[in-house]
Amino acid sequence: MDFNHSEDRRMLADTLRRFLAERYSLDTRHRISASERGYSPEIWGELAALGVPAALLGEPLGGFGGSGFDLMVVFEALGRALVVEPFLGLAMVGRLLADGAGRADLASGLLDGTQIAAVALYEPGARYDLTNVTTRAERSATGGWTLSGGKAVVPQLESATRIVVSARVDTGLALFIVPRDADGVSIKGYPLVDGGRGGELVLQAVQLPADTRIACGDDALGTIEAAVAAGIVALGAEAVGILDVIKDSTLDYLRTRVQFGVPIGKFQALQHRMATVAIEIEQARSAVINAAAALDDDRLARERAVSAAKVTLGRVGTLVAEESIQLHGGIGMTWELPLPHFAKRLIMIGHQLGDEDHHLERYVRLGRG
Amino acid sequence: MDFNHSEDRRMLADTLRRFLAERYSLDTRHRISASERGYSPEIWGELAALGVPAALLGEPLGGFGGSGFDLMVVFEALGRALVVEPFLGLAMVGRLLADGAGRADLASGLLDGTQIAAVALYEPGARYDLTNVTTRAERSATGGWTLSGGKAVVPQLESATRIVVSARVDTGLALFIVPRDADGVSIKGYPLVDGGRGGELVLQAVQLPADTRIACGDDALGTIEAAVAAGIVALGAEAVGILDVIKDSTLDYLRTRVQFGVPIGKFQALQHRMATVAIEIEQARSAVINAAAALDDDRLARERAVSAAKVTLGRVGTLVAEESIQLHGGIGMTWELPLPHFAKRLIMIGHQLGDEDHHLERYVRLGRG
Amino acid sequence: MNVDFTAEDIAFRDEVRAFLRERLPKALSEKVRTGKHLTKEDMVGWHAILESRRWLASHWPEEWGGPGWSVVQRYIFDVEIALAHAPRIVPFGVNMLGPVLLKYGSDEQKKRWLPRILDGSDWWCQGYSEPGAGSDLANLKTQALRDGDHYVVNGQKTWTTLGKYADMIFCLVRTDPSAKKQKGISFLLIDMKTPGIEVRPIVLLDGDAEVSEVFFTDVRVPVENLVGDENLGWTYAKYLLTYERTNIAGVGASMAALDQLKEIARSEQKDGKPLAEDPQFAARLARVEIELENMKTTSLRVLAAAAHGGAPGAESSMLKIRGTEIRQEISSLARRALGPYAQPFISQALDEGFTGEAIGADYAAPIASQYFNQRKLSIFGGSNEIQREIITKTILEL
Amino acid sequence: MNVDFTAEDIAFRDEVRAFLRERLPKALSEKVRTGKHLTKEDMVGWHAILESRRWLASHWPEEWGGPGWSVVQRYIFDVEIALAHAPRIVPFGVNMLGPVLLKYGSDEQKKRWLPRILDGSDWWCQGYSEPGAGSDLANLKTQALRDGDHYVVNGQKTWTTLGKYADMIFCLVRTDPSAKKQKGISFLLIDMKTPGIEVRPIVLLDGDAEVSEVFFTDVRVPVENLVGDENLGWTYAKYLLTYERTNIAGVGASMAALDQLKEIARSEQKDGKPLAEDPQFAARLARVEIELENMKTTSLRVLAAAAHGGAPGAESSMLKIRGTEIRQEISSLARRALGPYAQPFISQALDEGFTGEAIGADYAAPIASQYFNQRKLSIFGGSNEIQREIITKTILEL
Repeated sequence: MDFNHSEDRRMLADTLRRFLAERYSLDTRHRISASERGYSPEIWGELAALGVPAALLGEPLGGFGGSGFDLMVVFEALGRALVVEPFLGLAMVGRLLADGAGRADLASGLLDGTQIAAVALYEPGARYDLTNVTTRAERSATGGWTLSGGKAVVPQLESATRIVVSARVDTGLALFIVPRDADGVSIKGYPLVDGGRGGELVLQAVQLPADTRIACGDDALGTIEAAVAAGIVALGAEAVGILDVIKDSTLDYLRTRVQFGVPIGKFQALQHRMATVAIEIEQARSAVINAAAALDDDRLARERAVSAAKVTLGRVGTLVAEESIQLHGGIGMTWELPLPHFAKRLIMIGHQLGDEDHHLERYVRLGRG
Repeated sequence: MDFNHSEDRRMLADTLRRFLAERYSLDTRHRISASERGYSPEIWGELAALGVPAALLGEPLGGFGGSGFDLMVVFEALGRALVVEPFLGLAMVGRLLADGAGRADLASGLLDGTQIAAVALYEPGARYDLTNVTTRAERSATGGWTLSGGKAVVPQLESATRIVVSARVDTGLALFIVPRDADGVSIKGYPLVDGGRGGELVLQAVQLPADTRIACGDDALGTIEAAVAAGIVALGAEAVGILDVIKDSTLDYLRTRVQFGVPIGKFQALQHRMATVAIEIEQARSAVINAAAALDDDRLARERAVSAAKVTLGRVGTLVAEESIQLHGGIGMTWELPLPHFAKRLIMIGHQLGDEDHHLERYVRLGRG
Repeated sequence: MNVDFTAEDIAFRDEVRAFLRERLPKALSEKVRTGKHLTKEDMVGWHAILESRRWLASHWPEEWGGPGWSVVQRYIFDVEIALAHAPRIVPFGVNMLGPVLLKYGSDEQKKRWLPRILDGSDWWCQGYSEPGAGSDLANLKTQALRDGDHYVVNGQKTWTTLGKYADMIFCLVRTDPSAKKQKGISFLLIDMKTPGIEVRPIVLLDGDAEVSEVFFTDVRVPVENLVGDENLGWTYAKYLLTYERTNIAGVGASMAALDQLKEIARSEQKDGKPLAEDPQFAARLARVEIELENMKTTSLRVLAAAAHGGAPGAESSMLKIRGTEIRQEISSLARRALGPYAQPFISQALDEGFTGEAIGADYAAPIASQYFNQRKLSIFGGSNEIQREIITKTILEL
Repeated sequence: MNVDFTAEDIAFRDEVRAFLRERLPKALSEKVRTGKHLTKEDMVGWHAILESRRWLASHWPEEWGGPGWSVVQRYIFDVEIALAHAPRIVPFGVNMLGPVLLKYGSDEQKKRWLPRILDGSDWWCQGYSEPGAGSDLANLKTQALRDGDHYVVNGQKTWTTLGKYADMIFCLVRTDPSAKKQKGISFLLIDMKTPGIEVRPIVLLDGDAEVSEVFFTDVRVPVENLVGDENLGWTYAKYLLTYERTNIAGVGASMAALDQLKEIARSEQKDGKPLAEDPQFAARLARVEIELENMKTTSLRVLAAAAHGGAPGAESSMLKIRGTEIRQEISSLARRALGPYAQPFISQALDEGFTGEAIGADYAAPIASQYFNQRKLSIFGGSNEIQREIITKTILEL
């Protein structure tokens, strides 16, 4: 047992954190967030050159990482800088393609950043249910597939060049890779409250070649679960990075803001609440470590660990976001301060890949299964 | 709208509080609690002479009270003195007999304290479900009834001379008055963790005359609900009395206990927690007022109000019991101090007539109904 | 004890409802219901409608234009206008300055300013907080030094809600720089058009700018604009705050928000059933509903007890804390209810005349930003921590 | 990073399990499992069994009789003995005094006292708290004045757990009455048979008397029983407390309690189904299980980080707070799970040899009283409020 990251991972994390500290100030982030594309192709390219995609993808796909702890170091750093670049799809697509044995070709361009992947699994009205899929894929006359349907709130959809989509086939679920520029693909993009961008995907009789189907049947659901698990580890690590920044900046504020003649951090009622915040953050970190460690375990252990992590992050994220704003007072509500942007992202992570309630229920169900 | 009790009720409350302050010290209470009968016939008689039973029973039964606010003033005073005398049965039986039109004879002896009523509605394994009744009543050859079955954790069962029992008949539920000394009635009494006494009731082919059945069918369930509602108002008011005592004694302790050179009540972290305690107690008081006010409303309004009160008291009772012990530190754990006895009773009220979870679920169901 | 409304109360409630049915513009209540931004005209117009019935200043005595209502009637009125999705009455003139002038203002001041609040001539804003005086309000630094018939005001106020619309500002200023803290503070009325005043918007975390900073540079204010005695302004300030707190508690607002939350929970689907039937969500919703039911009675108890004295005292701190907790919990549940669709946020969608397509359900657009915006409830009007300090000293006597 | 147990760890765990299967008396584990009161003989006997394998003092270095385990092995051991319902190791000698003597004791003291802890010759108890020195431990008043080769001790200690069984007590005493607070305190070992010592039981809210007051009247203690330097006892006291806190956190105890809670939840019926399937109860149970899963990793992280230094520092305060919260939540859920049957309490039913009939399910008897008894967890070993103070100063640096 060893709670230190390997040296390779520590080096990657250091490099990434240095790069982001230099190049990805909050002002830069706001500018990128407000831009039409919602990400910076320049920064994206540079991060690819630093090897970040390679760290998120496993060897079969040409990367050198992709394990839970690889995701953890990368996304913790991304969280600390509140990065809006389209990494989540990359973290998940690693697992989606990994099971499509021998389909490394589909990963081409992901490593050097020339291709960007989005993952579109949830549908309007389906909430967080991955099996509630009405998008249909029918065999076309040419032996390919015709996809019709729609997907809801797909993160970073507009930036994607390839979209992994779940669809219903006669034998159950299947997964397809849909090129952004295929006929019949339309995207309605919009800003998200946390500064990222998302979109609704509409597929109208989109014609795809046969080999775009990367999984089907029970396999497809298994692959989807594995990808969501990887996504939760990524989001969880991002949340941990954010939690640490929030804690530090709130402590700074408590040390410097003077009211009633003393720094407000001298007020015991606030101290004791910050102690709770600190404890909760350590518990959240442990939850993410558990999930990262379980990412390559058998399904039940993995799914219980990721659901436990999402439950923990949901509860802790809300607590810490709300407490940090409250402890800052009015200034904590202003756009000017970094804090509320971190808080907004933290809350919104709770709405991605299943919320606290969804995963609590799921954790209970898995325990019975 | 008027949030003051009527003058009659205020006078009764004053009389009762003065009597209990003089005659029902905590030492006396401990002595009575440890006695074999679990109540004091002497005190009981004197309280009857003061008119307490009359305040708990309505005019059809020869009393002059029985409304929600009558129960409220009496049980608040009983709570403040942590009284273990068998009043709960009296508060409930008022509603059970009230519907048995013209059966005031069954209430004889209750007013002067010569008869004591217990109410036995819950069964082993049925938890808080009033309809999960396996006790059976069969018509006997003589036109009377034969009762067989058992009832669980009946409060103050040993002191009772008459026991109201729910039983299943061919047409549904029915209610019977069972004399304590009838053949086939056996009682296994025991101490409760809060200092009261309770017992398991076993009925083995108990023969009862026809007129001991006081309600049946839908009426019986309605009567049971009304009686439980009255019981919840009584327990709720008792809890409010206890909450006030706990708050006052905890504040006293905070003002007098010196650590680090100052009264610990000067520590802000404790102050802010006590502010929460104070707010919660006011909310609990409001919940009981709402329930008392709704006691003679239509069923839905009444049941929603009493379930809301029980949910509130469950949550607030646990919080205040735990916080008050914690704020007292070690001394709050000692038998010698009054506080923990109040705290124990408060927690155990949560286990009577349906707990917080039971009533929360019920409140949701009633909202849909 | 009798907690039921009397027949007269019920009749009054029906009267209020009939008035709202007739006079509250549908387009306006629709804007409120759907969480759209209100314009100044929306708010001023609504004040005028209320004043046409003499119902704007529900807390004022009849001789100054109030309706002469009982505590219970005022409560009913507040609840009904909230449930009807009427705009919130802008509190600064009517509910904050009004009571102060009525109690501490000179006859001349009352005659001059009160009618202008009622007829909409003056939009008031509040000049209390400063960058260095938030929770520690008495630490304020804005100075007003006497110069002949004027005070010369220098300094900065902040968190001034809707300051951008204001004609007048009531300010706490330091008139005796040598006196300590609460002493040496005065309560001054300042015309926003006076030279030397600058208003700068503060952008909040949801991108909105409902609050402002107000800067004062050698602003000359006639001495007749001093309310009460010089250096005794702290007393008036505290009196005003009890009104503000009671107002923020917002039982009516919570009732309206709870109605909306229930509608959302019935409409959102989870596993093929309405979210309202999900045991976890239903339990959480029931808990906040129960708390609100309790809160209604607690509010009425506090208001009834204070009916003789006028304004509630420290108990208003209890109402403020629990009232804002309830409102925040409701907005948090609404956010959770939306699931993935809590994320999209097109801020223009909340403006009048937006013609774009809604993302997700039609009620979704403002929910997440309202959740974030309502974090302010536990901060302003004296943070909930400050309310706990008041409870500690005044009610707990620790 | 690698959070899995290694093959060696797994082998070690199996070894511990095999040992427990063989050597832990069934009657004893049954008593623990069913919440019965343990006798002194039960505890002493269990110590002897562990010591027969040299497993009693798992934190001690090998040269003094410890097994030489890694942090992970000690963790595994603690968890396994809890899961097997072995009696808790009485901590005062082995886990509290032991580390202090090992770090600060003289060679002579180590040689004299450590073996007697291991072989059971001395049952130790703790003399820290006083009536006026609870949270404010440094306010202690018990005096030890030098008189030739002896200290003469006068004063009173309280909350001395299992003091009634003790042969020896380690005490914090004031050796320099003129020094302030933490200064002037010394760490003294006192034979309980010395004339002038009186032990009086304190009855707790559940009727039990596991703690005592200890009175000292002119008690003469040889100077060689002073640990470390005179007036520097506070340093040793704090060192001991980090061990005590880590011990109280009790991950293993919570795991065992959670297992029992799940069993109860499967056995209790609600609406014709096991309580474990009730959505509200299942959610609450899942939440505490998740917290415990997180806590396991947090504990291991803290222990691993401290492995070089020996004892964990301020992080042990985090473990103590969250660990006790988890244990209390489990005991609270167990109480709730029983429904009406949480009420009966026949205290004799927890004693050995009770032959009466059980009320309700066979596991019900101790549950409610355990719930009340476990309120102590957040009070003793430094109240959770004191732990927050430590976190504030040491970790948050506020």
